[in-house]
Amino acid sequence: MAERKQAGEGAQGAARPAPAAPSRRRFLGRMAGTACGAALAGLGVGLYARSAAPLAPHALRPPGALAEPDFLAACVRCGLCVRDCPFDTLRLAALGDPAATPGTPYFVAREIPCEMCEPIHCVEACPTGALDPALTDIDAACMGLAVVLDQETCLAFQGLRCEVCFNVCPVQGEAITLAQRHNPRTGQHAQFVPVVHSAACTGCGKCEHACITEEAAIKVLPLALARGDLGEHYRFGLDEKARAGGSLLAPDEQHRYHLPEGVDYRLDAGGLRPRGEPAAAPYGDDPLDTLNRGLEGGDG
Amino acid sequence: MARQARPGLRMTRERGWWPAHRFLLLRRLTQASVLGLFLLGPLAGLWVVKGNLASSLTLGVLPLTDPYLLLQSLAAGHAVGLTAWVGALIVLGAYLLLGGRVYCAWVCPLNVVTDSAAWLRRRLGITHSARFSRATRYWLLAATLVLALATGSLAWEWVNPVSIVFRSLVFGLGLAWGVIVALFLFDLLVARRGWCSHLCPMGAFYSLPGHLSLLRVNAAGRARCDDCMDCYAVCPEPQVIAPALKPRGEDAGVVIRSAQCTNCARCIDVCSQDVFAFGSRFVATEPTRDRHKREIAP
Amino acid sequence: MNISGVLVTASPGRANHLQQRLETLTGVEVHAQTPAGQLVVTVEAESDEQGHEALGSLERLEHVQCAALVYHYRDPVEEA
Amino acid sequence: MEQTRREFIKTSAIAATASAAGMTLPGVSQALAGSRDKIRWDKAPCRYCGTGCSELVGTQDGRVVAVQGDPDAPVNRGLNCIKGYFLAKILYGADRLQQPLLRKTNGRYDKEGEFTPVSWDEAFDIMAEKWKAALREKGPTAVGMFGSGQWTVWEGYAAVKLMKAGLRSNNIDPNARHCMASAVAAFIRAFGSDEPMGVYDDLEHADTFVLWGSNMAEMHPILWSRLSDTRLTKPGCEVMVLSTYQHRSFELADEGILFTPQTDLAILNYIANYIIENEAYDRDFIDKHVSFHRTATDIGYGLRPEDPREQAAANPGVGKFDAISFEEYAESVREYTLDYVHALSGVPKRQLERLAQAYADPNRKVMSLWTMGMNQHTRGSWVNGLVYNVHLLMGKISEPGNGPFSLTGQPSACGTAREVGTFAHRLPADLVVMKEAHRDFAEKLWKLPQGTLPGKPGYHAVLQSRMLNDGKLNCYWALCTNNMQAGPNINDEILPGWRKPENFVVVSDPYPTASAMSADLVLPTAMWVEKEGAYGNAERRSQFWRQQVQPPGQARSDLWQIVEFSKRFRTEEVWPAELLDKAPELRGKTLYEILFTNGQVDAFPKQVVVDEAGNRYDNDEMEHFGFYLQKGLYEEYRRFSLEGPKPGHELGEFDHYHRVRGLRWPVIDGKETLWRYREGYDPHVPKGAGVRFYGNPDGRARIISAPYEPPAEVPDAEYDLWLCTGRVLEHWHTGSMTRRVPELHRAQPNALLYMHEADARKRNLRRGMAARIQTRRGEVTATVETRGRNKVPEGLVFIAFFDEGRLVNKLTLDATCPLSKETDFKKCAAKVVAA
Repeated sequence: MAERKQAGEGAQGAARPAPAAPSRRRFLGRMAGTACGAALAGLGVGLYARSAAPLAPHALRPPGALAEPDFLAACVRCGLCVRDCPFDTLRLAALGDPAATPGTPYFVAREIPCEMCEPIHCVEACPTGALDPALTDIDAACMGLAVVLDQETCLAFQGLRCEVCFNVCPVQGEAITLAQRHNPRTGQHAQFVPVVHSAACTGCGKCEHACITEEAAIKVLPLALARGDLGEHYRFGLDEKARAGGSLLAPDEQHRYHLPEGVDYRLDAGGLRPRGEPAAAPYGDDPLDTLNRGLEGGDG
Repeated sequence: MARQARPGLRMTRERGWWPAHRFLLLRRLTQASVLGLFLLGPLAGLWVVKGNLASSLTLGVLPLTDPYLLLQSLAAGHAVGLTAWVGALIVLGAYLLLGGRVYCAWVCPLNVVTDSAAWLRRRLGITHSARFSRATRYWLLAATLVLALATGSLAWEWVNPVSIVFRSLVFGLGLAWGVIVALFLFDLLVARRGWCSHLCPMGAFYSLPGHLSLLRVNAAGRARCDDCMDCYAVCPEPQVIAPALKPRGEDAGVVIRSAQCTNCARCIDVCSQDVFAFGSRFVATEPTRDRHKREIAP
Repeated sequence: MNISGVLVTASPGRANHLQQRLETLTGVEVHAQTPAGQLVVTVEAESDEQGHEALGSLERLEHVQCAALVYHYRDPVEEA
Repeated sequence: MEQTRREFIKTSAIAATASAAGMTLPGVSQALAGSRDKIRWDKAPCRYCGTGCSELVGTQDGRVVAVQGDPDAPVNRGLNCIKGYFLAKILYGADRLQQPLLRKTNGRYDKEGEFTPVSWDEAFDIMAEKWKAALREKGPTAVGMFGSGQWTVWEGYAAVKLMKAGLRSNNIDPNARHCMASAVAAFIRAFGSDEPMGVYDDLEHADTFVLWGSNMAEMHPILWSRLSDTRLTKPGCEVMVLSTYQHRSFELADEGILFTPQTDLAILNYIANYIIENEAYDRDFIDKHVSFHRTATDIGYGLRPEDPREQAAANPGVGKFDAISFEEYAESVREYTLDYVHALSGVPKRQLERLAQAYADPNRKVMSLWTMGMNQHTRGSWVNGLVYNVHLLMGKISEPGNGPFSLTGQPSACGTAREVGTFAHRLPADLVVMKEAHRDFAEKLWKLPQGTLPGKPGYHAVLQSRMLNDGKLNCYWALCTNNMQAGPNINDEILPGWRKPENFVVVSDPYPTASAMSADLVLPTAMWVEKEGAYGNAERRSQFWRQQVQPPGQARSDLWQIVEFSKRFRTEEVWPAELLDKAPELRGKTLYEILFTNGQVDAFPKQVVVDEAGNRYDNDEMEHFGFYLQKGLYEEYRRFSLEGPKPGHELGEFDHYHRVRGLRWPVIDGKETLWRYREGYDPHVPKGAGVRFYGNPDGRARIISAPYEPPAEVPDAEYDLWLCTGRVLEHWHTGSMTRRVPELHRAQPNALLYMHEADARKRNLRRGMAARIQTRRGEVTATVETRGRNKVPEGLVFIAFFDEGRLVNKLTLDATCPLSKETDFKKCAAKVVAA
């Protein structure tokens, strides 16, 4: 304590050879001025940081990155994740880079997507936990969410056989599936339309990188931008049933109906139909039944 | 005035160029080596050190983290990971040993910029200087931490020229050259030693362990001082010299104890009377240069 | 299929008259008339000979100064 | 159709006439496709697979600037796969070959020299010199040609004429040998006539689709979307996919069936046995239309005769079959019980039964589809036949929705390789060189003396490599194909022969392929719409196109090269005196004169090529040779189908094809044939017969019994994995075109080693790591993929062969089906170690 005081006095004495010690009021005034200046500077910096904060939509954080506000609290901009990325996917935002906060790591899927290493080198390299060390299974990563943004140029939506996004997806069949639909324009071809499932999509960006159209029709967007929210007041009944593995309520008692002769009505098998004819499959499980039915016996 | 413009001239004339610039060169060498070590990886593929001064990993085992950043991150509300804690403690320990602001003089890349500005200022005879309190940096330090607390992010790191410049040198310059030029011009035209000695919250932070640090410069040879003032002219924090060199009481310690001393050792370089020397906080060693002995004992 | 595009130049001032006359012929259609009195005409015929004949009869019509065959298409094989 | 065509032409007439009068009529010029943006649109079949999609090619300022799926094409109705989407770009790869390149040192040809630009004259000079020397020293068997299922019809035809009639060598074989030969052999053995009886319309009519090894989802993308659409929209439709690993087609499968490699033979025999035991077969159909046979067994693996496996075989290469009774046939499949086949194939019994039921149900229409999984098989001819057996037992053939359908991999494997007969043993229209009557017919048609055509089959693809290697084949010309990447066992059998000092190898290609790199002379080739052409797809549809643009630099079409090269030979240089004695008037003439200006090929004078809209097109060959070469070749070739001894291949008139999106042969009275051998659909079937397999003299199709026999090489303790090779959607075959499309390259840059995760772990490998795949013949390095589109079972690895950076065929064994001579690229033993 004493030393510090000595130093402080020395400072005034040596740096500004003032003829006499300043008055207490002048000193206090200067201190207040300095403090206010510092506060103002801080405010300016804070406002700048806030206005420049949003991550550009095309910039994706490395796997395991905390939610953006938390990430900006945690990332010390050391670049260790960038250094440990074996595929040069990650880069550190330079000053003036509009993609991300200066010094923070990001990648652009269209240029170099995340190769989803196992173990996850970038996460292991992060000293601060800005990339959550709890993420050890890369499939659980959530760097963003792929979205087929432009269905009018996506070849698959036009019935062309592309499906490159599906083919390159490392979580194929889970993150991207192909919905097969009838193509009414040709009348005889199916469309294989990519559907992204947010629960499985890691946002690695391979799909966007590989998309063969001039400007990618499928893009990986930051989660906050890409994901909708259903709201707490509604659930999708079919999903809930599938998740529960069965109806949430007890199944109905057997329904019975007034029906004319020769007509069947079965709710679970196509509704109204002539009695005796199977609904979709023209034969039962036992091949011999079919075989013994004889020729042309299959038509109802 | 002409003499003040070229401090150390006498030392150079009497002893030669090398003794008059010994520590300066060593410092530049250290600064360059630190940067060089970080660049060895990206440029030559030799990964001795990865990362940057914010946080780094040496030889794959030694983590180092900037404790000031750690503090900001904590203030921003992030429970910092263990590696960073370990790294920060190691760094803190090192600076406790070597002097807190050794960072400023021996590591920080901006030191070269502000030193150059100060040199040019002397050569051009620019005397006008805006006046800040040297305490401003502590207010700014406080402000950066409040800022982190308030915004929940490392807001200061958006603009912190020190980290921006070093990171940019390692990872790609971007617009960081603008920061360098701005600081240079600020120090040259606006305020003498304006950034490093008045404003930089990072320097302010590192001065804190400096209160306790072991390695210190002393003025053990103060009896020989001939008041040439060269040491004051080169010193970035000249206020730290007087208490050791020209104490009010004759029994006052010869050790420069101020935490703001950066251990840059320019005073040792320029003093032809061998007043200054490195020593510990507790023991002031007598300057031991042979030549000096020869001179004072003819 | 045998389709010809013919540019028919009518005698001065006779274009309208000629157009009416042409439109009565089978297989002949007038699609446009230029300010200079030229008529854009197509001739559809069933065979080469028929087409040739139609073209010849166009040329012989009154008020026709010139009938130039500009476009001619014919299916090389007559499909069954 | 006729009305809209008439209107279109009328609109063209009005537009042309109006523009001659210096006026534009509103609504008229716009009505013509493309006139809006000054792009000329014309049709052309896709350059890639055997599906035969039609594209509209947009040309502007002499450059193909755009393509679009042809909305009026019956096959694809305006759709494309991504390869087709990028068709325009394959013409404009930066490294197109633009001038002949000869290996030279100090200005002279040197086998070890550097490739040096030379003129066409110099190129043909050295070729002719080498060819003549070889012919002089060793006779016609010392020269050979390796052709292509990507040749245009007339290129194949001109090549056959030059080789078989001109140089009198049957050593011409197409790359389709690697692709379709087993299907050909089996079609001929069973029906006496090549190519499927059905058409793509079967895809809309079938109830059950069974994919035997085929991955249509990736390899026949547009057909797969048709099949899928039927599956989606037709009640009760089901899809069963059989393969040795799980691939994209399994996504649609109601039953995805994995079986142990080679056991498809047993599974098919089980189905036959099931049908017989349940008496589900169509007795009436069998009685009227089928005969039963048993093929010779233990036939070896088409390896070199000294190979121990050949030595051990009882009947190596024997394809003979003897007539048996239905009862004997039933007996021959009796051992293929559910239990036995389940144990052998590893297929769950439930799946085997469901599969058999689908075939045995008389009320389900079944379409069987296959490509390389069955064709590239050491028992390929057998296993193809076993599919026919099942269809024939049930009478499920030659009618809408019912039939075995072999798909093709190349755009004209059918149209050129098979129909023109560019094989070592074939002549056009199903004729073969072994039959004197066939040779006589061809000689007469070609106005050549009797005895011109050699009667002994030449070297087939694999044998060509071996003969080059053995120094018996010395001059070799490979056109429009890339055997140094696509052929089997590159290290041991292909490369050494090509680089043998006494051999001279010429490669014609648009791009510097692996083959070009290994050649001595490289000739730059005009590709696709840089020439007038015709392709025949898998449903017998022949499609024509006009030349749209000029080839770059000095590139010339293969047709030009073949015909021009024929000018270098005089009859007395290549024909023996006794042959010339029979036709002394041919003495002193060049092969060009006797083959191509024979009064038939040059029958059509130079003319303007113009479309219905009045657009004009180049025809470089017509310009150069002074007559309509393509038309002349085609019309001469067509006579084989009209006048030849094997009816049923009738083709339409040349000009007709330019006015339609293809015609499916037999084309009789200008009408196409949909289902062959079926009364009402096929005019060759007499009234009242119902069905007649008129390719065989007795009008019956042959059911040929063939047993399960093990493959040539099976995994053992050291080489402990099955290696299967194949293709991917994004690239076509060796990737010489598609890898030059940056977008496709980015989508699928390298061939990945698909591996089961457990197999990878056992070898300390992870996804993304480099691994070395080794067989007894070589080694390649590839990145391990344990996820993604192909899910292989433990014990099997899959790698695609498109990647020139990984010559996967260094690994494969050159074992072939001993009958079809088609290589088995689908199974050999390999091991994988970390790289």
